Amino acid sequence: MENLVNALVSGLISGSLYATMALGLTIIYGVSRVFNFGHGVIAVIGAYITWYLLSVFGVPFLPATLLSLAFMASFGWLVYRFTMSPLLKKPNWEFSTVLFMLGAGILLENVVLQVFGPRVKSIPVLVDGALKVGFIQINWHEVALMGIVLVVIAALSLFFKYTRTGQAMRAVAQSIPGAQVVGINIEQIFGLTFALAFTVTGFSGILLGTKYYLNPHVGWEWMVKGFVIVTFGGLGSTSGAVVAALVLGLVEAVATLYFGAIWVWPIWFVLFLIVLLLRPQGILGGRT
Amino acid sequence: MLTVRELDCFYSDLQVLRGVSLDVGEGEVVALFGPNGHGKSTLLKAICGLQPPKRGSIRFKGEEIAGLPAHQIVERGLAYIPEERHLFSDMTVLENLYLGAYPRHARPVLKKNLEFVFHIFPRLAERRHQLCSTLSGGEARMVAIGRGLMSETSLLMVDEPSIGLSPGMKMAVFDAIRQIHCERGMTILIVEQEIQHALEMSDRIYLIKKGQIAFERRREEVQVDEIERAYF
Amino acid sequence: MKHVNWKFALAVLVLVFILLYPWLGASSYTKHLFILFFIWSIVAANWNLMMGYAGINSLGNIGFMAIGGYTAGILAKSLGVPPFLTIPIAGIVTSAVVTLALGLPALRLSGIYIALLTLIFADTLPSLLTQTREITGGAMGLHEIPPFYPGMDKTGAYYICFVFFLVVLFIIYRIVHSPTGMAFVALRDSENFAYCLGVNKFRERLKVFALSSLLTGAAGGMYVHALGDISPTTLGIEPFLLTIAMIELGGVGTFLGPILGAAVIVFGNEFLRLAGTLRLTLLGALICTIILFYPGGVIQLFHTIEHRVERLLNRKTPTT
Amino acid sequence: MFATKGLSKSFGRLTALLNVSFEVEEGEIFGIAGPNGAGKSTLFNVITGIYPPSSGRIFFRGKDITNYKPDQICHLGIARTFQIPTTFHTLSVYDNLRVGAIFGARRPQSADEVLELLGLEAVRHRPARNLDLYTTKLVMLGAALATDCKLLMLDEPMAGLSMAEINQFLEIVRRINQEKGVTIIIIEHLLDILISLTKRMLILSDGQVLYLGDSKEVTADRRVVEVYLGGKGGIAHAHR
Repeated sequence: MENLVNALVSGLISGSLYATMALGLTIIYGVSRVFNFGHGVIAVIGAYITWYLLSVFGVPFLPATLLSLAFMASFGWLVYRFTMSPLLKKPNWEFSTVLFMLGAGILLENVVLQVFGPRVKSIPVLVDGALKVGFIQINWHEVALMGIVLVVIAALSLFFKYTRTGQAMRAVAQSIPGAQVVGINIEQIFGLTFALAFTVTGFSGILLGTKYYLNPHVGWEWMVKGFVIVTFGGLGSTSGAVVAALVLGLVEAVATLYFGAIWVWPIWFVLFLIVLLLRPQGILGGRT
Repeated sequence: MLTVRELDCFYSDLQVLRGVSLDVGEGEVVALFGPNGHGKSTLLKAICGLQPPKRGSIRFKGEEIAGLPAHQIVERGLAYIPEERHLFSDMTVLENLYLGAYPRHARPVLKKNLEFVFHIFPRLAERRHQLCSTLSGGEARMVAIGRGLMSETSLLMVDEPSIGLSPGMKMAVFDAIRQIHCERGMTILIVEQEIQHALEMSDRIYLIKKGQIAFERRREEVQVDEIERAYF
Repeated sequence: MKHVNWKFALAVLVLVFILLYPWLGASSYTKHLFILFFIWSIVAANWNLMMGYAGINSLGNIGFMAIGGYTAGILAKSLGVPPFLTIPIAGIVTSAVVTLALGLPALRLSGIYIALLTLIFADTLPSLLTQTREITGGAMGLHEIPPFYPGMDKTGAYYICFVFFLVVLFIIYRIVHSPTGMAFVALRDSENFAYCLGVNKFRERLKVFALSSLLTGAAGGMYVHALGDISPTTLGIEPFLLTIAMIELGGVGTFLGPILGAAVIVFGNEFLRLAGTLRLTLLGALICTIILFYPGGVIQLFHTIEHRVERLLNRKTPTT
Repeated sequence: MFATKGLSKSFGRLTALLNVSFEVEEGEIFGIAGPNGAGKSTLFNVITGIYPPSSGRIFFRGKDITNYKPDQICHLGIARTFQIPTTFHTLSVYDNLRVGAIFGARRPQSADEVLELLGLEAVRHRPARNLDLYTTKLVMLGAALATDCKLLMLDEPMAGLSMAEINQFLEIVRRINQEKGVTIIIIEHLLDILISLTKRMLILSDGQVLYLGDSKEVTADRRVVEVYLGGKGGIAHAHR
């Protein structure tokens, strides 16, 4: 019982981190229909830049994070402008963007490896100490992480609902000709979408970097989890991704507890298969 | 206000428009007739930048706009209301109308335009918080027209506004278009199958057949046989 | 007609060269490279058959190869099954497992989902391998797998792989030029029209999926008998990337493309060793550059050169 | 030989077809007309299995073929063409026909027969992408015909053709009907062409049957004229 409750709590925490991981994927897919196979490395880059600023220049956490996110935003825009934009105009863009981002992911992963070396890094935790409620023990750091994740999700949904750019992104996601007719600059919105998604992804990398160890290759594992989550939640659905991430975080924690960590991947795969066969539009994605 | 000269337009390899020339003067209502599949919609799409023409010139308020991206054309004050509507179906009526005012010049007058839209379509005011995917065909058509009006436009191009609507709804839509013209003095270019209605409200008509302008007439000079012959 | 003949002549010349190469002062090392080339070009050609012709966006073909390799390795090592049996069995087992577990579900899905599913499938294999350490050797892999025949040298392996290479290429050539191949072109040009003319996309794709995984599994079997070992690193990112690079570099959806790509990558990768740890960076950059700037690959480059030469010749003929 | 009973199709809240029933006799040429958006192409797509119907049934030679897939329907002997000229543009003309012959008819030689029937021998090896509109339409027709179909469904085959080409095409349609005994359902916009080609026709409006009966009497039907030329009795009516 004690173990189970603790596992559930830690599942909830990793689930909320996975949620931010999945958000970047689903934002890009929802608006531009590009499936970013270089997603994991983007998160890793965000985390590494923050780590570098923190530990080499001694920049405090907040400015380091902001600097890193500013870099991610411009990086996302550049990636769209100079690679995705031309590829999307060609036939067979659906798979060529997949292969391109895959190649770019490996390229960037190895650039990270060259620059920062293979040694494991970690971003220091935000707050020390732990919270004890009966037999349940949670680190204050993890409580802080959950809080930050909640704020990010709330901020994003407010952005999509109330800002002009956010509304334009939703409009483009729902109907490109409709968006053109009301005078939305599709290219600009696509570019901003990539910038936003890279920023969110970089941020999720920073958060993951404070909980797990960081190495240049860890992004692939994060990314595949992100894939399963967005498929579960329905491609392009933000709320679906959040719910799916929490569910999968819990499943992972329970599976690790009872079967051992080695079975986590096969279980993810089987779940993924079941969802794809029963509801290719995802458990929560209502529309196709 | 709008001058189209020698426009050639292709749908992949198929030539849809062949040297089309057309004028719309300030404050005019011009109707475009012709059998289906003969290039009416393509012409409107070419003008508003959704289907860039291959050759020819399109001048709007004296500026060349052929080949410009659609959003720049909208920013110059030209709105297109597509036959397919292309609404944002997971958004409310109000959100759709707000997005209509996306161009910068439209935002200061958003309130005024919204009032006007609700004035001509009181039904939309009642349903402002309803999702567009749950609207009836007629209501969705109203949203499409309303969204076009929100962009603070000086030329409105309407593509088959009455298509697929019940007779009562058709009347409502035509009344609204008439109102838009009378109360706002809007210049209108309309494509319509309901010839009788469109004829009544327009100053001039063009008839397109096989991608070419077959003839142009003032309303007084329209020969009904001529139109009939083109259709049958 | 003339240019068809010189192309044919060139192909024959290359094949004769490969046939005689072991006697033309080949070192054990270069023979080893050729063996790698034979096997990888088969993997690449089959992948291309799925991806380029049948439009199945699979990212799991390295996994198919590993299944074949492990099957053959385990059969030969633990049960002493002779290689001429392990290789076909490897192919059949791979095809059966992969088609049932992956093909049947994946082929009902569209576009991106196939890529996702196959990638995750291949990603799951290493953890399964570590889980079944007793028979698969876990992270260490299988070693000292018996060769094709006792006392086999590099020349023997060379010729066996060469024959296998020719046979598989012949099979692929026949498929591409069969009604099934035509069906895929038709589906690519207009899916609905093909469907209404009686083409069953699912069935045609399943055929290719089963056959292509069979040949890839068999290539895995060839690999373990020719090289003697296999480990989860075969499933790693590097072989995956190398094979994608072969297909993209050579030319997706062309018959000769992946073979040319395999040649460039297998022999070129040896030069890349000089680059040390930068190798994967360069490979990633190579793939990106090709997709972005030269999506037709080397084959297209050849075609452009050929057209230029022809035009040059045609222009000169009347004047002289 | 072919019938639909109460066929309906809706996409979400949009009703594209409502309770459409009609029958086609063996050996007949049957016409379908109606204004844009009336549901003609949707009707074809439902019949050939591209969309499943929301309700209603489809019968072909006494067999209920509702919910059959397009390839199964083709194998039963129903072939179709598309409104947008569609060919396999990277294949040669002959290979276009072979797709129909091999997969539809499972009889490769039918491609040669169609090649001869439509007089396409001269362009046999040409890639389909480099053809003029008329020949493209012939190739599309040929591929459908090569499936050894008993029922051929043509979706606005004459759109975009010149008058001379239309006459040529009509001649071919009549020959297919008479010489090969193929039953034909044809969607056409120009009513005079349909009247001259068919005995009976169906007029759709807003997804519903507006007129079903003798082609010669169609222009006498007030509602048809109204639908074609707009409300209030239509200008034609007002004029007379």
